[in-house]
This record gives sequence, C-alpha cells and structure tokens, in this order.
Amino acid sequence: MTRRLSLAPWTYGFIVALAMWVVTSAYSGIDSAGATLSGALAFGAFSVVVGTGQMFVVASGPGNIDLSVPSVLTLAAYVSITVMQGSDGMLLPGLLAALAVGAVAGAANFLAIVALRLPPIIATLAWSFVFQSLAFNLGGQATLKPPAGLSRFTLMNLGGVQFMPIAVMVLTLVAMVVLKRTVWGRQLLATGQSEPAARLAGINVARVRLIAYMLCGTAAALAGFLLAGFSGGAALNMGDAYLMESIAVVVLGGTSVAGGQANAVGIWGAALFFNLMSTMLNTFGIQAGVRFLLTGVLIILIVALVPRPRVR
Amino acid sequence: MMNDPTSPKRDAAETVNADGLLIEVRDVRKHYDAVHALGGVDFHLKPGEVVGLVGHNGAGKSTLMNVLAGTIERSSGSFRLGGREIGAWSAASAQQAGLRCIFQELSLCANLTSAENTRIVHRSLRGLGWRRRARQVIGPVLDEIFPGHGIDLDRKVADLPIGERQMVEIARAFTQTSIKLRAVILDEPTSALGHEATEQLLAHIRRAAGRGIACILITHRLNEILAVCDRTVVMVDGKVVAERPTAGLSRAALVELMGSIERPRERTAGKVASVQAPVIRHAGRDTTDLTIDVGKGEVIGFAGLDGHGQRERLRAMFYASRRQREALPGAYVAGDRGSEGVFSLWSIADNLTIRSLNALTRGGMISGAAARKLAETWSNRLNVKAPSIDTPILSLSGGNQQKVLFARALSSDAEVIFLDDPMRGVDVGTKQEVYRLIRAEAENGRAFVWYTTELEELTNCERIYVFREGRAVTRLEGEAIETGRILQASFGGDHV
Amino acid sequence: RAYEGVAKGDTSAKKIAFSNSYAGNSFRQVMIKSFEEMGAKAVADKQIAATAVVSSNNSVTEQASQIENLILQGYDAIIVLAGSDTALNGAIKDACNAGITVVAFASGVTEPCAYVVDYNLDSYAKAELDFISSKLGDKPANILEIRGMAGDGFDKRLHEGVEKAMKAHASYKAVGEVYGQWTATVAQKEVSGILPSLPQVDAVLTQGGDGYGAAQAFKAASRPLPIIIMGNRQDELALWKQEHDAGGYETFSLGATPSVSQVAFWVAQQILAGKQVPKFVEVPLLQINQPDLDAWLKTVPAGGVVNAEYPQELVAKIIDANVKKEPLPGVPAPK
Amino acid sequence: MSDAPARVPARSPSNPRSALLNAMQVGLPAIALLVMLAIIFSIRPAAMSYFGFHLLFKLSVPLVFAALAQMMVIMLGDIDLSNGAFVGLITCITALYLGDAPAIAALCYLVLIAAYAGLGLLIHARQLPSIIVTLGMSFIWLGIAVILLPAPGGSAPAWLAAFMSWQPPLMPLSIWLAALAALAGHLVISRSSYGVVLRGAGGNPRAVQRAGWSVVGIRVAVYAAAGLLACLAGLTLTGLTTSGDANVAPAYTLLGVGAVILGGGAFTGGVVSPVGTVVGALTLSLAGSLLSFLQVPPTWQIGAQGVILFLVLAGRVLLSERAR
Ligand SMILES: Nc1ncnc2c1ncn2[C@@H]1O[C@H](COP(=O)(O)OP(=O)(O)OP(=O)(O)O)[C@@H](O)[C@H]1O
Ligand SMILES: Nc1ncnc2c1ncn2[C@@H]1O[C@H](COP(=O)(O)OP(=O)(O)OP(=O)(O)O)[C@@H](O)[C@H]1O
Ligand SMILES: [Mg+2]
Ligand SMILES: [Mg+2]
Repeated sequence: MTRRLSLAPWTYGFIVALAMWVVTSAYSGIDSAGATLSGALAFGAFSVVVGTGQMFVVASGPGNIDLSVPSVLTLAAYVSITVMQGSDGMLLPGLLAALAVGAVAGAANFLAIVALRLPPIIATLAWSFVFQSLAFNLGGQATLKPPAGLSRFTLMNLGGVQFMPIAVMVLTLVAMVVLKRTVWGRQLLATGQSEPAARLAGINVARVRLIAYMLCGTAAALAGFLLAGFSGGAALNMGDAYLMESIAVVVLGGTSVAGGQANAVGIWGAALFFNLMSTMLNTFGIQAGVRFLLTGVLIILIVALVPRPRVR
Repeated sequence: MMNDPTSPKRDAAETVNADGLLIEVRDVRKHYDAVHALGGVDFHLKPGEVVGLVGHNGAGKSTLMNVLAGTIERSSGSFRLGGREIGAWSAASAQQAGLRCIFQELSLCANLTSAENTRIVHRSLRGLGWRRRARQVIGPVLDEIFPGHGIDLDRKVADLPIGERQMVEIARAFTQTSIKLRAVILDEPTSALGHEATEQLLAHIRRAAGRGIACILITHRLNEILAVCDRTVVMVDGKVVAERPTAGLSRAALVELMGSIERPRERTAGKVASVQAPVIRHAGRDTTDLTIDVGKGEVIGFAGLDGHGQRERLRAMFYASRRQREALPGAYVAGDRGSEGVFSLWSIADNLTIRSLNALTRGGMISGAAARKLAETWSNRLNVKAPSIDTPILSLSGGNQQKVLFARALSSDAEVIFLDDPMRGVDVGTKQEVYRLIRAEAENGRAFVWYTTELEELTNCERIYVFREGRAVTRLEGEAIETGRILQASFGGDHV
Repeated sequence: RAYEGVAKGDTSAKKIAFSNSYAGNSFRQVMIKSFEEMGAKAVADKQIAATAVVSSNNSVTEQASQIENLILQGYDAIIVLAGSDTALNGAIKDACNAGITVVAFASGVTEPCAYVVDYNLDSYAKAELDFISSKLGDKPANILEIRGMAGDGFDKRLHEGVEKAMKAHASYKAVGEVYGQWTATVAQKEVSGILPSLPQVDAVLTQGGDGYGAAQAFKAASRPLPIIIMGNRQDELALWKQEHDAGGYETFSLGATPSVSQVAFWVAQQILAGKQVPKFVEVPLLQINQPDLDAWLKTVPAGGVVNAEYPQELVAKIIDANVKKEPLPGVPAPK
Repeated sequence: MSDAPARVPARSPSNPRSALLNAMQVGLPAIALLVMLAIIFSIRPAAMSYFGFHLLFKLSVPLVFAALAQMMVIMLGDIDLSNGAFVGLITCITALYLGDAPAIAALCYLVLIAAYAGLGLLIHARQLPSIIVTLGMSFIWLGIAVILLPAPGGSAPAWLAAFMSWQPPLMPLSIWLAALAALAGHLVISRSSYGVVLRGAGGNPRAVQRAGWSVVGIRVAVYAAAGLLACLAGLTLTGLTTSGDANVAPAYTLLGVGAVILGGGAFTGGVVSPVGTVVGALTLSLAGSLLSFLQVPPTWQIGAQGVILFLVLAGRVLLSERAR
C-alpha cells in the first residue's frame, strides 16, 4: 500500500486553531497564551460533547441530523435543576434525570422520523419546538440556579489544569473506540453507507439509528447539565448557540454528511477553531459585520482546502 | 453550458477510414496510481460488426469500454475515430459520434420516467411535444427488441424491477434521432435479464449489425458470445491476449484462451437424501403458493422468469429466519451489489467481516487481529484479485466485489445462506470455484437457498421451486431438474 | 384641552392584543406574564373586553403576518414588541389603515402612525458612564462593552448612546467590544475569550441579561471584578450583594422592566379611552443603587428579573409627564 | 434519507397508484392548507373575503420565492442553509440602493447571483458537502448585510411598496404571484425537456454526465437560478416591510426546506415539485398565523407550531402506506 505523505482532513481544524492561537497570543502578549487556550478548551468542551452526539446521528446515513440539540440541552438543564433543587445531595439524581430527558428526546426524534416518515431535519425541528415549550412551562420565567457542588465540579482545577476538558477528551477517546471497535459502532458506519446493504448484512438498522439518536439526545442533555453548572444556571436561551455549531464542528471535524464515516478527534480541532476564531476576532476588535464575513470565509476555506477522500 | 450539437462535429465519423475501421485504438493504457487497469491495448471496430469481449473479472473490459465511451480518460495511447486522430475524448463527443454505451452499472436516472430518460441522451428531443416524441422514439425500439415487455413508459424507473430497467436502458441505447447511431457497447447487459429477454436481445444485436450498427458485447456467458459475435477478443490482466473470428471457436477453446480450464459439467448435486426435519419451513401466501422446505445441508434453487417473486420470497425467508423463535443464523448475498451489497467507503476487510462482528468480539471489543485473519483467509479462498485486504472495495472490478460479498456470507456463522442471483458478473473460472465451495459447505451441513437466472446453475441444486406470477408453483427434485421442465413450468406450459 | 390624569372613556368593549417577537428568554416570559395579569385584571374590572398574546419565534416575517391576522381578528389596539425597528412597518401601517391603535414598545419602530413607548437609550448609556465616573473619577480607565446582537436596532441605538456618553469622559478608553446576545452563557463565553488579551478592565458596560455571565468570566480568569453595570437580574443582584458583603464591591443596576408591557397596554387603553397621547412616550428605566439593593433583592424571585407594577394611574402620570416635558415619575424602591 | 422512494417491484404494467401518488404530492399540502383555512374561517367568518385572503397570504409571497430557491438546490441533492441570510442581504441592498441608485442595486444583484453560481461551481469542483459550505455562506451574507446596514433601516422604493400593496382584480396579489410562480416552475422544472435534464442531474449525475451533459454547467445554472429566486424573495419582502434588515428572514431557510418536503420533495435529489413547494410555502406561512386565531396559551405557542408541523406532514404516512 502506498501511503502518501498528506495530512488527514481532520487535522486542519487543529492547524488553523493553532495558527489563531499563535496570532492572538502574539497580538495581545505572550502571557495571555495560556489563558486564551484554557478558555478555548473549557468552552470547546461543551461544543465537543454536543458535537459528538451529533456526529453519531450524522454518520448514521445521508440526511440524518438533529436540530433539536439546543432545546434538548435547555430542557435537560431545566429538568435536572428542578430535580436538584439546589442541593448537592441530589447531584446524581439530577444527572440521571438530565440523561433520561436526553434519551427520551432522542427516541422521540427517531420515532417521528420512522413513524411519520419525515426527513430528520424536519422531524427534529418540530420536536425542538415542542421541547422548547416544555422548558417554557418548567419555570421559564427565571434562571434556575444549580447546586454549588455542580458549579464547583464544572470549574474544578487539578493542579492548574481544568478537569472538564480532560474529562471530555476521555469521552472523545471512548467515542473513537466505540466507532472502531464495537459492534454497534461498525454497524452504525455500515448503516450510514448503505441502508439496504446493512439490512441484508443482518444489521437491525432501526435499532442502530435509534441508539444514535438517543446518544445524541443524551450528549446534548449532558452538555446542558454541565453548562447549567458552569455558567450559573439554566436559562431558556442557553442552547441557542449550539444549533449551527454542533453541525459545523462535526463536518469540519471530518465526518461525512453523506454518512458512514465519522471522526471524533476532529471535533476537538473544529471546536477549538470556532472558539479561538471568535477570540481572535474579538481581540482584534473587528467590526461585527466583518467578523461574520471572516467567520464564513474561514469555514469555507477550511472545507474547500482540505483534501477529501473521493467518494463515488 | 449545455452545448448543442454543432454540425461540423456531427459528421466526424461520417467517413470510415481506408481500412474500413470505425474506431481504432492503439497501445491504450490506464492506470490508477499503482493499479494498471489497461496495459497497452490495441482494439478496433468495423461498422456493422459484432465483437465479443471476454476475460476474467478485473481483466479491464469495462475500463476499455469506458475509454471508448469517453467516460474515463486514458492515461496514454492513440485513439482514431473514422480515421481521424482524436485527442481529448469525452462523453459528449462520443454521443456526437453516435457511440452509445450500456454501462455495467445501470445508468438511468431512477427519479425519471423511461420517456424522460430517453430525453437525457437525445438533445434533439426538446420543444413543444417532446414528451410525446420521446415516447415515440423509445417505444417502438422497446417493442422491437423485447416484444410484449409491458413496460409503462411514463412510470418512474425507480418503480421498475431491475430486469425492466435493464430493458429500458438497452432499448434507449438503440434509439436514434438526429445523430446517426454507429456503435453500441453492451457491458454485461444480460446479467439482469431473464432467459427470454436475453434471447430477444441477442437476436436484436444481429439485426442491428445488419443495419450497420457495430456492437461490442461483454459477457461472462460464453454461449452468448458464440451465438452472436463475428469476432471475439480475449483480455487477461489489462491486455488483449487473443483475437479470433468466432466462427469455429468452441466454448472450451475460449475458456482456455482466458487462462482457465473448465471441467466437463457434471451433476454436482448430491443424492436426494430423505429430507430430515427441515430447518426452514416457509409457508406460501396461499394454497397455490408452495411451502418451501430447507433441510440441513441442502441446496435449494429458485427458478422462473426474472421478476416473478423469487427475490421477494428470498427476502421474506431471510427476515423470517432471523425473527423465528430460535433465530437461525442466516446470511444474504445480494446480486445488486452496488445498492444492496457493498459498503462503498470501506476496504475489503471491513466489508468482509461486517456480518461476523459478534463472533470476532472479545470482551465487548472487536479483535482487530481476528478480523484481519478472517478477512485474509476468506479473500484468499475466493481468490479476490486485489493488492491487499485493505484495498478499498470500490477499486475492485465488479466480479471481485461480488466475491467479497460471497466471502462475507461464507465466513459467517450462517447456517442458511440466501443467494440472490449472486453470480452476476462473475467470470467462468470463479464460478466453478464458487460452485465447488457451495458443495463443500453444503456437505458440512450448511443450507443454501439459491435464486439464479442462469438455468445451468440449477443443476447444482437438490430441489428447485419454479416461480410464476409471484408464487412458487412447481417443485422439481433430483433428476427432474432439467431445462425443458423448468421452462415449461416458468411459462405455465404454453410456450415450450 | 389636554386631559390630566386617567381618561375615562368607555373601553369595556375593546380588545387589545400583544404581538411579541420572541418568547425564548425569561425576561420575555415575565413580560408576557405581566401583560396577561394586568390584562386579566382589566377584563375583570370591565375596563377592557379581551386580550391576546401572540409570539413569533424571533422571525420578523412571522410577526408581520401575525399582525396582519390580528387585524383580521378585529382587535382595537395592538401593542407590538417589534423584532425589527423597520421590518414591521408594512404590517403596522396596514393596522393603522384599518383603524387600529398600534403601540410599539421597547423598540424603535419608525412607522409614523404607531405610538412608541420606549426608554431613552442615550440616558441609559449616560447613566452607566455617570455611575462609573462617580466611582473612578477622571482617572484613566479601561472599559469593556458588551453589546447585544449585531444588526439589531436596540443594540445600535444603545451603542450610539455609549459612544456619545464616552465623549464626555476623555480619560476612559474602550478596550474591547463583544456581542453577548443578551444571554448569560454567550456573554460568559465571549468575555472569557477576549479577557486574556485585555489589560486590566475597570468597568463593563452591559445591555441587560449579560452581567452575570461577564462576572463569571472574570471569576474564572481569577481577575478582580470590575464595575459591572448590572441589568436588574436576580442573579446579578445576588452576586453584587455577596461581593459587597465580602469585600465592599459596589456597582449599580439599570435596566428595562419586563412590565413595560403594562405601560404599553395602558397607553393603548388610554388612547382608546380618548386620552391625548404624544407619539413618543418615554418610560423610566429602573435603577437600583447600593442602598436599595437589599430591598429590591427581596422582591425578586430566584433567577428572575426585577419587575414593577405599572397600574393605570401611574401610566397616566407618565404620559402627562411626557406631555409636559417634566421628569418622569420614577419607579419607587420597595420598602 | 428515510423517505427514499419505496422500491416495490409491483408487476402490474401500468400503475394508477403511482399517478395517484404524484397527484397527492401536491394534494397533500393543499388539503392541509384547506383544513387550516377552514379552521380560520370558522373562527372568523369575516376572513372569508378578498380582504381576508389578502391579509392572510400577504407575507407568504417572499416565502414562496425563497422556498422555490431552496427547491432548486434540493433538486440537486444539496441543501442551502444560507437562503434566509441571503434574503436578508437583498432586503438591505434593495432598501439602500434600489430607490436612489437603481444601477448600483442591479449591479449588486448580478454580482450576488454570480456569487451563488460560483458557490455551485465550488461545491461541484471540490465535491464539498453543501450543508457546510452554505452554512459558511450564511455568515458571509449576514456579514455583508450588517456592514451595509448596521441596523434596520433604509426604505423601499415607492413603486415596489406600491406594487406589493396593489390589489389586482379577482384574487389578491399574493395568490396571483404564487399561482404564477407555481405555473412557471411547473412548466420549467416538471414539464420542459431541460427540466428533465436538471432533475436527472439531481437523481443520477453520473448518468447525465455519461450522456454528454455538463453536470458542472447544470449545477452552476441551477445555483444561479436559486440566487435569482432568492433575490425575488428579498425584493418582494422589502416591498412588504418597506425597509431593509439583515436579520429579517433567517427563518426562511428551514421554512423553505419544510415547504419543499411538504410539497413532495425529497433530499435524495431529483425529486421535487414546484407546485407542491408553492402550496407547501403557503401552508407553512399560514401555520405560523393559525396560532393567533387559535388563542394558544403563550408558553405553548411554539410547541403548537411543532405539533402543527407534525400534523401537516403526517399525511405523508397515509400516503406511503397507500402506495405500498
Ligand atoms: N419484511 C421486512 N421488510 C423490510 N425490512 C425488514 C423486514 N423484516 C425485518 N426487517 C428489518 O430487518 C432488520 C433485522 O430485523 P430483526 O428483527 O431480525 O433484527 P435482530 O435479529 O433483532 O437484529 P440483531 O441480529 O442485530 O440482533 C431490521 O432492521 C428490520 O427492520
Ligand atoms: N477507480 C479505480 N481505482 C483503482 N482501480 C480500479 C478502478 N477502477 C478499476 N480499477 C481496477 O482496474 C482493473 C480492471 O477493472 P475493470 O472494471 O475494467 O474489469 P472488468 O474486466 O470489467 O471486470 P468484471 O468482469 O469483473 O466487470 C481491476 O483490477 C480494477 O480493480
Ligand atoms: Mg466490468
Ligand atoms: Mg436478534
């Protein structure tokens, strides 16, 4: 086999992120470098959690996508905070409640897709409206406060290193192993490439996709739970930023929207890219319109320049 | 963008050159990185000539035809059309020159109707009333080639069974509007056709040749070559190794030229054993639909005209076997490998092992080493022609892809293997091996349910069911399995 | 012939609708609630026949078509919290042409036929900077501005106010500008991103809903809290109090009240009742200073927004003050 | 995609079901539309008039064009996430320039349509996923719009505003325009011989390429057409709102996708119906305002939108069951 010396597509996110980090640090003084990076890691971790879930869904076949991520995130945060009532002792039940909300939401998404034969983009959008309404009714008139223990946990430092990003990196590793070395992971990628072929290869396609959607919901819920601790409460619009971002990090991270191919590490690169880019543009004090413009140009440049394995 | 035919080009191939050659290529090469698909091929075609092209899977036949049709750019070599040297050759220029190709994989737009698909290849079908004219163009040709086809031209191709799609594609290639039709390349056109339709097509090829339309026919069914071709070209490993007039050529000689040896056909099926308790007993839809019994170690055949419910029954049995109380491990080998078989992003190894993941799992994780070993063993056993098991499956020739699908089923724990016309596009040599393998596996106790469109293959079966109009209507066993009776059952006794 | 006080015309058969551009944050949820409660009371008191609320999901076009439908439904007045200063002009004009009283509030709707109930954003910005200068004097100071959403009218007008106000304080330097989308999580993220590149920040200007997130960012970066102008959210006030009790931290809080919907409601009712109302009615901002902090904090539900009731008489007084160009009656601090 | 056409090899030579299915493609959203209208009229009989229709469908004109633009892209098997932002940009340009400097405005439109065509070229040449490229483009359009018009403002030329409030005979303008758009779309996409090639390129680009067509050319042309239709959406929207606003129409992106799907389109490429799309757009724009008639409690309003979406689309199940 000839292995050409070229960079894998998912590395580009990291490279661009690195470049932005260097530029930002050079501009604002080298002593800011550490803080800039740790900020990007901390916020990037949330994008990665959400993105990893989205990755499973996107990989499960062309057209599969979950637009309900932001509202599941918010709803799970509200439910868990309501369960916890500010008490540290209730942390575990709160977490479980959040995850349960995510899993049920994922299952609901999948059911709508299968039972009503809707394209996922529409089915998950419709559910997201419903989930949002549920959150409105669960105390939408206030920002609900998390227990102190949760906030401490999300902000925990181990010898100067933040704990959360490390934990999320472990999650990424687990996702990689799941994709490569577990039966479900392989079946997911097979299903994503060709549903009829997967069916005839003895794969229970429906079950594989159901699990993908449930994992996506669960990941969004986990992110909501942690974000409520990290930013001091559950607010109705806490998830809004994660709609486009969850999709963008997945695709920029090297996962194919045509399905059947997924990359978990790449999500980190893309998430760091997004965070460091906004830091860089803020630091340079660039006007809002130009900021949007540059963001768009950078996204397109990265996808356009990355060499892609030719499909079909 | 969509440039219309320009008149000077239209006459590009009007004059045939001094040797009377329509197309002539010399020393054509095509390589994909390290893979040499074509290693210096000379080939020519005269007007009104029917050339047979044979060779093992991966010999480079399709690649050569794609070069002629302008859909693959040659790496090097000369290309003369009607005596004129051609530099850049494209699909558009091939269309202009009246050169049509029926590709190995179907090239119809499934979201369009047959009439609309005709429009795609004829630029002159436009303006008011084009739809009616398109129907008038394709309809008579379909009627001429496949009398009584019963295809609704205004139905979406996606709603047609594969055999009818193939008919539409064939007929479309023989239609003619403003550009004179000069040559038609047929790359394994019969692999999805039933017996009758195949005969009809072969007859039409001769008729077309009589009208001066040259045809190139690629097929692994050598008797088709012997039946219609004037000249036969044999390819091995990207080169032309022999070129003979077909007259006087025998099947055995042809096989020998291809580098394999065909042993005399014998009845390979075992003795009809007293059927023990069947492992599968699949009831029909009603009383006229026979129950299908499959015993341990049996090879059961499904026969009948293509599209008469065999495939649906096979699938129903496959899914039912997995759903019954004690799930019976089953495996399915799809014949429509492009859309139902291969996982196109994966390597040979990944494609081969997907059905066996549970068996390869150690403590919740798939063992990479065990998976490679399994893939290595089986791709060797089936002689998959590829540099390594890490080769992407799509870079294999059609027949070799099919072997990988076979290997996927055979290497699994399946006790019953459902074969859905699995020999489509498999070369003669490989077929013989696969027949042997099936026999051996059957002796080890595996059962096979085998749907095939090739009558000869049914002699490998202990028992066959002949299908007509969606039902299994006749059951034949042992010595009773012979062509005449099968045809009689298929046509309901009227035709033979 | 200007009326003084509450106009008493009969409006018991009139219907008032509220067209809201967005309901997706707690501020808007409270705003809707305030309107509904006041509306229900007015219906019970036979001051009005019925009310309705329709929210669009941050989609101006949807809001416009909802306004067209409210016309069709025969409402007598529509109060509008516009998702865009100009994009509803067509729909609002249709409403006016149909004889409907339109009161746009908390937004700078430019259609001249509509009554506008709004804050004075210049004074919003000026109050922010005046407070800062009351603490820092004329010493050089670095200021970070958290804005709302790019392309939004409210954001632009407040930012222009800030630019004007900054001119009066030559020693102050704007060192950074981020968009917090009026959302704590976004503000936290954006401020965290820019902080490492900034020198010491002395004060943070906000637009409401973003102060708590900014404070979180400063804390996470282990920086001392600058003067962060708070936006009347309970979590901001609680943080302020906590920091004040711990280390004497002082700031002030300023912002819109969700109950501005009640002001718009009564303005509409008063117009229907025949009161002479100017096209622009300025509403006071709610300002919380250190001495009133504890009192205010007690009135706010956990995680909620400081709110105040605007009964009919108070709104009539506000209208009169606008007519007479007198200082607006302030919202009294709770006891 | 989960809604891949059912490949049931039925033997019957001519298939009336298939014809029924095609008719229902358009029929389904039409039924949904009629049901909604019936609900509205039963609540407010006065709405059943020229004036009522005028107000009910006024704002659906730009959505119709935006949905048709989305349909062009979906026809190629792609998706356009920048559609809404682009419409916003067009409203800014129109409100800023069309009145005072029509030449500049026209030039801007041309450049932007060319940019759309270039987008098609880029996606094709580099085989990029359209979803991420158009997501990037949405930032670019928004950025340009915010640079041009930092806050909502400008004003539509008087003739444009006057045209959009014109009350033609027989039916309100919105219905006329929707009908014309549907008819034109039907003739070009569903009936004409070139429409066949375009749909073919969406269904099986390789086959169309092999037949000698330039698939790149087709993609560029279709994207340019999408750009043009989105321009029309922006123009009509400016005429209705009488001003420009960068953030006016982000909702059009997903509403447009919904209209295409509701109208019988599929993401598999090549399967779209212009008439269905137009009816779908009318239906969805009415769905948003149905709420104001139903008096849904505020906290449930957005959830009700989701439920309406489900109800409207649920007909597809019945349809595909019937087809089996
Ligand atoms: N008649 C049918 N037509 C189409 N699809 C079918 C049919 N019957 C079953 N399937 C599909 O085939 C797949 C296998 O179904 P089955 O219930 O046998 O899986 P399973 O045995 O639970 O899977 P696993 O082997 O992973 O445990 C499922 O995706 C199911 O939806
Ligand atoms: N895109 C590709 N990349 C790499 N190798 C390729 C590619 N296409 C074809 N090949 C190789 O070229 C060789 C010739 O393939 P080709 O399809 O022409 O064979 P064929 O004679 O038509 O076989 P079959 O009878 O199985 O259809 C094969 O070894 C195949 O693996
Ligand atoms: Mg071949
Ligand atoms: Mg099972």
